[in-house]
Amino acid sequence: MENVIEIIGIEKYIYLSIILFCIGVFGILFRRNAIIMFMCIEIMLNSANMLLVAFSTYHQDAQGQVFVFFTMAVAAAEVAVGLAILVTIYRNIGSIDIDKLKNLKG
Amino acid sequence: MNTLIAIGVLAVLVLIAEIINLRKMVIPMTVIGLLGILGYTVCNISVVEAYYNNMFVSTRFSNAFSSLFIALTIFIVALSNDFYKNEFTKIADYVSLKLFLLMGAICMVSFGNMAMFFLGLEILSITLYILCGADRKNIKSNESAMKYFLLGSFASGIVLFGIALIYGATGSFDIAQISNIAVSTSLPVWYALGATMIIIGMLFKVAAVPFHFWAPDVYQGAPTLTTTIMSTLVKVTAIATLYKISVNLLHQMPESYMNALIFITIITLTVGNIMAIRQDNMKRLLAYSGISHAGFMMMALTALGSASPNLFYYATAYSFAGMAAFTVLMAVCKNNEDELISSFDGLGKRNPLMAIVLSIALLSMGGIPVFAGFFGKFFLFSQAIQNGYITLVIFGVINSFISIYYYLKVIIRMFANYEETNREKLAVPALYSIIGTIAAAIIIVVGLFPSLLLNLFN
Amino acid sequence: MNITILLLTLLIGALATYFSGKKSAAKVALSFAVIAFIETFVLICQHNSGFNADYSVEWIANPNIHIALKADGLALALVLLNTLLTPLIILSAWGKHIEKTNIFYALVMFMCFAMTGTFLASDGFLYYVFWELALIPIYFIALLWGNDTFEARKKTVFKFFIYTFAGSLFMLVGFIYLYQKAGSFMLYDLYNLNLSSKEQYWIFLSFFIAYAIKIPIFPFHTWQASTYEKAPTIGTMLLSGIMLKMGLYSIIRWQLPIASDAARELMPTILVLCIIGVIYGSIVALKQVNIKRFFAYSSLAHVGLIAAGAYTLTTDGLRGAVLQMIAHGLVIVGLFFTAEILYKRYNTRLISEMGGIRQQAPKFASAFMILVFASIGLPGTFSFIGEFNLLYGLSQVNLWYALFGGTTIILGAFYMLRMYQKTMLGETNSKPFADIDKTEGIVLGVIVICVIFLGIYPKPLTELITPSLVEIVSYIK
Amino acid sequence: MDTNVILLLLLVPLLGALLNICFGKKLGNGSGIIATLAVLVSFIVTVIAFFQVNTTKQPIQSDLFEWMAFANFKVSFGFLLDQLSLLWLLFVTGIGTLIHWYSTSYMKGDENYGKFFGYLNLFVFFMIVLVTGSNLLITFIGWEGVGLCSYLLIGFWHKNQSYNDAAKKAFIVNRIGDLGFLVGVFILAFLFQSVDYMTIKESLMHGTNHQINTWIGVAALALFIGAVGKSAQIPLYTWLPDAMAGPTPVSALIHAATMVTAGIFLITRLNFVFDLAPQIQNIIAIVGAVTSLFAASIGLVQNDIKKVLAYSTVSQLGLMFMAVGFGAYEIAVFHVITHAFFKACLFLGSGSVIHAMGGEQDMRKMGGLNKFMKATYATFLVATLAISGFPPFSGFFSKDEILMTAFHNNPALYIIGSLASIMTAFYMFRLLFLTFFRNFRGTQEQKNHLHESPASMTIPLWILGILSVVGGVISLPGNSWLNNYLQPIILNNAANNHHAFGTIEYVLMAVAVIGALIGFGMAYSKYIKKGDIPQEDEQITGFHKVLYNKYYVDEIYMKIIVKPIYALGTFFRDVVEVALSETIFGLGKIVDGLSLQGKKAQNGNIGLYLFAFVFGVCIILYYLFIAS
Repeated sequence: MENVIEIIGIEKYIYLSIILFCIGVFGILFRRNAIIMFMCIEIMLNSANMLLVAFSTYHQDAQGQVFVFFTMAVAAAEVAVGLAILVTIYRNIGSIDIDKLKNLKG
Repeated sequence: MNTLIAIGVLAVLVLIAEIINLRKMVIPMTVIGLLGILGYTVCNISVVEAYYNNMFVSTRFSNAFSSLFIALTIFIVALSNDFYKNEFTKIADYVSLKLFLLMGAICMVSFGNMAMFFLGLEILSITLYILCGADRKNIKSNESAMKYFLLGSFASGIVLFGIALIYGATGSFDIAQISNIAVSTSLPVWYALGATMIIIGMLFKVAAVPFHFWAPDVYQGAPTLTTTIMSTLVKVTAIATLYKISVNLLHQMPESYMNALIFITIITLTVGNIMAIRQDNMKRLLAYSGISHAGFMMMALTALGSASPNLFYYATAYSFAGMAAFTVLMAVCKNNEDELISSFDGLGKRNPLMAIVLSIALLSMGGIPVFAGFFGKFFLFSQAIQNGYITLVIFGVINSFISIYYYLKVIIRMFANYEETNREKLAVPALYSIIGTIAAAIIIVVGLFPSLLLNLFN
Repeated sequence: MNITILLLTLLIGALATYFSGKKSAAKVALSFAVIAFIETFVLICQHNSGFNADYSVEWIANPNIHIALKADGLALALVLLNTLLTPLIILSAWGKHIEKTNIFYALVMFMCFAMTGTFLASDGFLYYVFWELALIPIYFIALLWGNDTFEARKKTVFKFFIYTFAGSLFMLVGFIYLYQKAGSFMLYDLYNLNLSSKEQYWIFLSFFIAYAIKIPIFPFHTWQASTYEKAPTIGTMLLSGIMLKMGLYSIIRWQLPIASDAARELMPTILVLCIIGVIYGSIVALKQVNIKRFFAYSSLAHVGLIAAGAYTLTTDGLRGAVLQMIAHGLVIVGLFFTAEILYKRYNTRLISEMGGIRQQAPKFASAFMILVFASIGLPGTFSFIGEFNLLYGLSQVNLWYALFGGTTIILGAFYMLRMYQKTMLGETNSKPFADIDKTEGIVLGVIVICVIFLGIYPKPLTELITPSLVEIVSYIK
Repeated sequence: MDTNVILLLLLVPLLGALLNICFGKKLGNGSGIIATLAVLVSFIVTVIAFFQVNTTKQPIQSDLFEWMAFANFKVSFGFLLDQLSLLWLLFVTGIGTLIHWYSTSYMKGDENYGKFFGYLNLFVFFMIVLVTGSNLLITFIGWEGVGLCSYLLIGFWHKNQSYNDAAKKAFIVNRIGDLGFLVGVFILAFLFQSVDYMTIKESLMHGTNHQINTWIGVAALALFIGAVGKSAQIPLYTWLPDAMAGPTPVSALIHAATMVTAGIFLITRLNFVFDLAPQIQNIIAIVGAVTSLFAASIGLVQNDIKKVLAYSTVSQLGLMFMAVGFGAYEIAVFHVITHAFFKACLFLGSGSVIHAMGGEQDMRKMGGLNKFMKATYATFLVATLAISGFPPFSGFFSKDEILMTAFHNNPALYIIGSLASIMTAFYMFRLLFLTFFRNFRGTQEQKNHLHESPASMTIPLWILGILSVVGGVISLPGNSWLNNYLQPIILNNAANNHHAFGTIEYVLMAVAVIGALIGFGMAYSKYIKKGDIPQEDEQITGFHKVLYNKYYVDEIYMKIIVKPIYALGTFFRDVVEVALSETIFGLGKIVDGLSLQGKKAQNGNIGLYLFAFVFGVCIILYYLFIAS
């Protein structure tokens, strides 16, 4: 594992994570389908996970990896709730396009 | 820690009560349990201790805020009885969710480790997403849940990324260690980036401009009781956490960080107030006023380290005023589809008690002495001036009287002599009256004796 | 006697009035107000015999805030005005049908409490609290019991509240700044502060905004006339008779000794503003058609002169200001009461619809005339003592100020006599006008007697206030 | 004892006033008697005090209590009975008693009979305060108090709004002067740390420096403005002719004999101050002379009997001011006294005529009354002779002395004064002829009603008539009792005794008598011989019209002062007030507009919210990490 970090360099991991994170952000910004937006959020979370794992290795410290498990559990719970909300919305308006949700404004 | 465990146990007991069909017991049991826990926490307020490798650290700050959260939860749980009458079968779910939410909140102010912070944040957020969407068949509730969920998890992602960066820079999740390392060594730019992202995440939670757009929509759409939670408990939690994080992460940062925060504070104050002026929905109005109050509370960030009593005071004043206001809102609008301000017309005649409670709440929020809100503002202004932020205070003052404008508008409507409408008396469940009165009484008592709260920190 | 008893009497009076029910509210309020007046009288006697009634107890440890009351002659004089006028004001609506009487009178009593507190407080913070507290009852009184349609008065009262509230918040900022410097809000700690001239300048301005709006000084007066018009007469009396004195009193008590260098520096500007107010108010008053608006503008002119006197920083000017505050308080309450009496009989406030009353109601006409002449400072009335002191103070600064300020005695006579002629004189009015009844007689009688007695023998009051003023002037220097 | 004298003097009229005002209705005819007695008591007290002071040569002084206290000095509620104030008191209370008595008949039947006497007594009270005050501020109480009474009495018939206008005008114009008075007081108080006459006098006797002298000049000017207001001189004289709206006894008492002489009193009182300001004295003399000519010229053509007398009063006051301006205070005082006698007599006489005519005041409607009203005619004639300056009537002596002084000091003013005297003789005889001679020109109804007034009216007339004749004895040329009497009061007495009584004086006297004869002759030829009747209002043209309309002074004042103030009031009310209001509350509108725009921006679209979120993040990151 040391080798991997040494060979590639921690910066690269960070850049990759940032790129992934940005992909997530842009996805959320430009897609209007709720499922895809959820997935983009997952990408953001996972980019952070990757960063944690990378740093964990870099620092020779297990805490980072433990944290990732927390994150995954939380992400799962979050998505579960999110999907539940989505289902109720679909039941009510028959669509999962978030642009249709414009009742609350002003 | 005992507090947290006890709340967890209480939540499980609530679920068990559901299983053994003791639904009627749920609320009394929870209230009594929480009262006990509150007593315990207040008695042990001076206990400073760390648990589980500094995962959880109880300090005066965290204990004080925890007590406040518990007290607020007691009110909220007590209100649940009437609020969920139509869905009484699910009462245990709602109550236990609130208790979990409380746990999340306590974690957020008591964390010693980033993991705990993140967990607390997520527990709080996820339970809120559920509570927002609790009114499943109402499209507004759905929309509010969806908006909150999307923006909230987006913010969570940012926070998480920030945590990861900080971890990368310092090699630790322990907040004390991070703080020490930040002071002793010079850290790579990721550290600053990470700290910024965490703070942005928390600014989202407190609904600071420009991360505030969700707040009015979500407040409006969510069931009113959930809105109450959001505008009191969650807002206070978020601001306390923001403060705690800032204390630990920001003290070695260059001037520009403070400037940015001050700027955000000012626009939060101003935007919140200006937007509130033209609202005709009471919940939206309170949401926008909540935004500006967040701005006021952010003034505490000008005195990192010494502002905790003042912040706590303001938070208490604000949250009880919010509690009183929402209690009245629930009582008045319980049968209405919308929470239009016009439904308060003539409340002074229809139900004087509620009208007085709401007036006290709003006047306190507006900063009229002798209500607590005034002292809160005073302490924060005082702090800011002491630290030389006079511009900030001037903006605070200008915003104070802008805010009085829309609070008074509501008050006027209540006491207006709308003879032509001449509606019948408004019957209000006794519980609402009691809770509203207690909240109003707290506002006044705390206002007359500010030392009660300030001394908690000595 | 302990000074707190006075405040408690008023507070309890407010509560007792609220709980006394609709029938007896007025009586309860009146009796508490009279008790408060007697207590004030006792306090003044004690003060004269050398008893020091100052009171101080810690309220909040950190920040260092006290419940501190200072009952020196100056404060007691204003408290006396307050507790003398309050029963009269309550009496002025005796027997009138008022909705929710108990709440109404409770608010009146509460306002009296807050104003008394403002006059007595010697801790800046406590003072500010009372200052703001006084605003709330009058807001509700004007809003709920006022004249005209609700929509119309809502706008006006709203304007008034926001405006005055906005002003006073700046004062709060000033106080907080002072606190940071002094570590205390206590009056003398603030007096003894050494502030740089720049600091003083800003402190002075922050206080000035609050006071200029409250008093009001030209051009901050735009709330005044419409609020006076829309408020019920009791509210107008409270506002004009007592509440605006809070601003004037505060100039003397707080602003001048704390920021004396700035006061000296800014004196010409402010004096000019005040004197413009005198002339402007008088000229606008000439063209008013509504009698309450008319009195409002006359009040603007008078208080402009009072403020000018206070800002001369001379003992004579300050003494004149205090005396004239009391005189103006008495007279303007009397005048608004006459407006109310006219309204009660003729159901109008338009001057043009009155006239020809003198022959029908000689007692009323005489009392009204005495008030009119008191208002224009005829020697022998109390207003003259105040006005002379004021103008003499002004003349010590610069004769031109006294000359222009003195135009008030010409213009005042002009608009007042014009008003009196139009409302009271002329061919006997076809509408009958009943002369004043007993309670009206008492109210007008007390005011008239006070105005004349103090005009001939103002010594007790002068001696009461002068030591305090001398002390304040010593801090100004 | 001294205090008691003063209290008695003051309180009896005050008590009378209070009784009459409060219980006038119940007292009925008794109120007239009470009022008359009250003044009579004051008169008796005055006489007693007069003899006491005259023998002891010590003024009676008493400070009742401390009235006002200033940083450097105190003002006591003090009174001073010295030679000057006693002199004034004598004719105030003396003539006052007569006029009260006269009024009991004149006002009979008026619905506010009691109130009338109340006000009249109040006036006497304030007049006593004015002349006996031991300092400027007590004098000012009286000064304004008589103004108040004048207001009340001019507008006594308050149902007539034009009377009320006159009353209001009198008060306001007086107030302009009062401001001058106050400014003078301020300066004197500032210079001497006192407003007490005696103290100021003493400080001045100890010498002054140059700096003070300029300020004293300003003070003197300011006080003179006060006197101008009260004594109806140019430019503040316009109120006095209008003041004739009041009942005729009021005109006699207040607007002829007593109140209007307060200006002379004040200047005489402060002669030691005015002596230090020669320029101001010059101004006073010029103003007096011009006023005297100006008013006399207006008086030439007036047709209202009281208006003629009013302008005559203004003119006579002008002469007195001229004397004062020359520093000849005792001569001015002398003329004040003689003028009080004959002018009161004239007014009361005219009142008697008006009474007989049933309220008619236009001389064109009178004529031939000497047949009906013998007593009135006789006294009127005597008084006319006196005012016109025929020897040996009292007016001759006093007027002649003034003109003589003028001749010695400023010949130009002497000529003006003499012209005014000729005019006086003319219009007074015009008045006399038009009223009492030739045929009656009124309606038949009036003619039937004509009668001599009752004794309570004619006896005062007789008394005043006699006084008009013999009043001159108090200051006969060469051996003046008055000059000696006033010796202690007037500091700089030498100025007036400088001229010996010689040929020039006799020549001047002769000139004066000839002047009076010229006036008489012109009036005689025009109104008796030719039998002219003044034209109707519409037919008047040219300069005559200008005179008849009083040089349009009222109209000019209206145009340049009153109207602009009203216009300004309207402008302030409709424009400035609105603008101020809008400026301050315009801010509120801006905020409101912002709020509306903000509401539109919050459009409910999650995409927008997210975009704003990210945008905010970017800005913050840019500011923190890239910009710095």
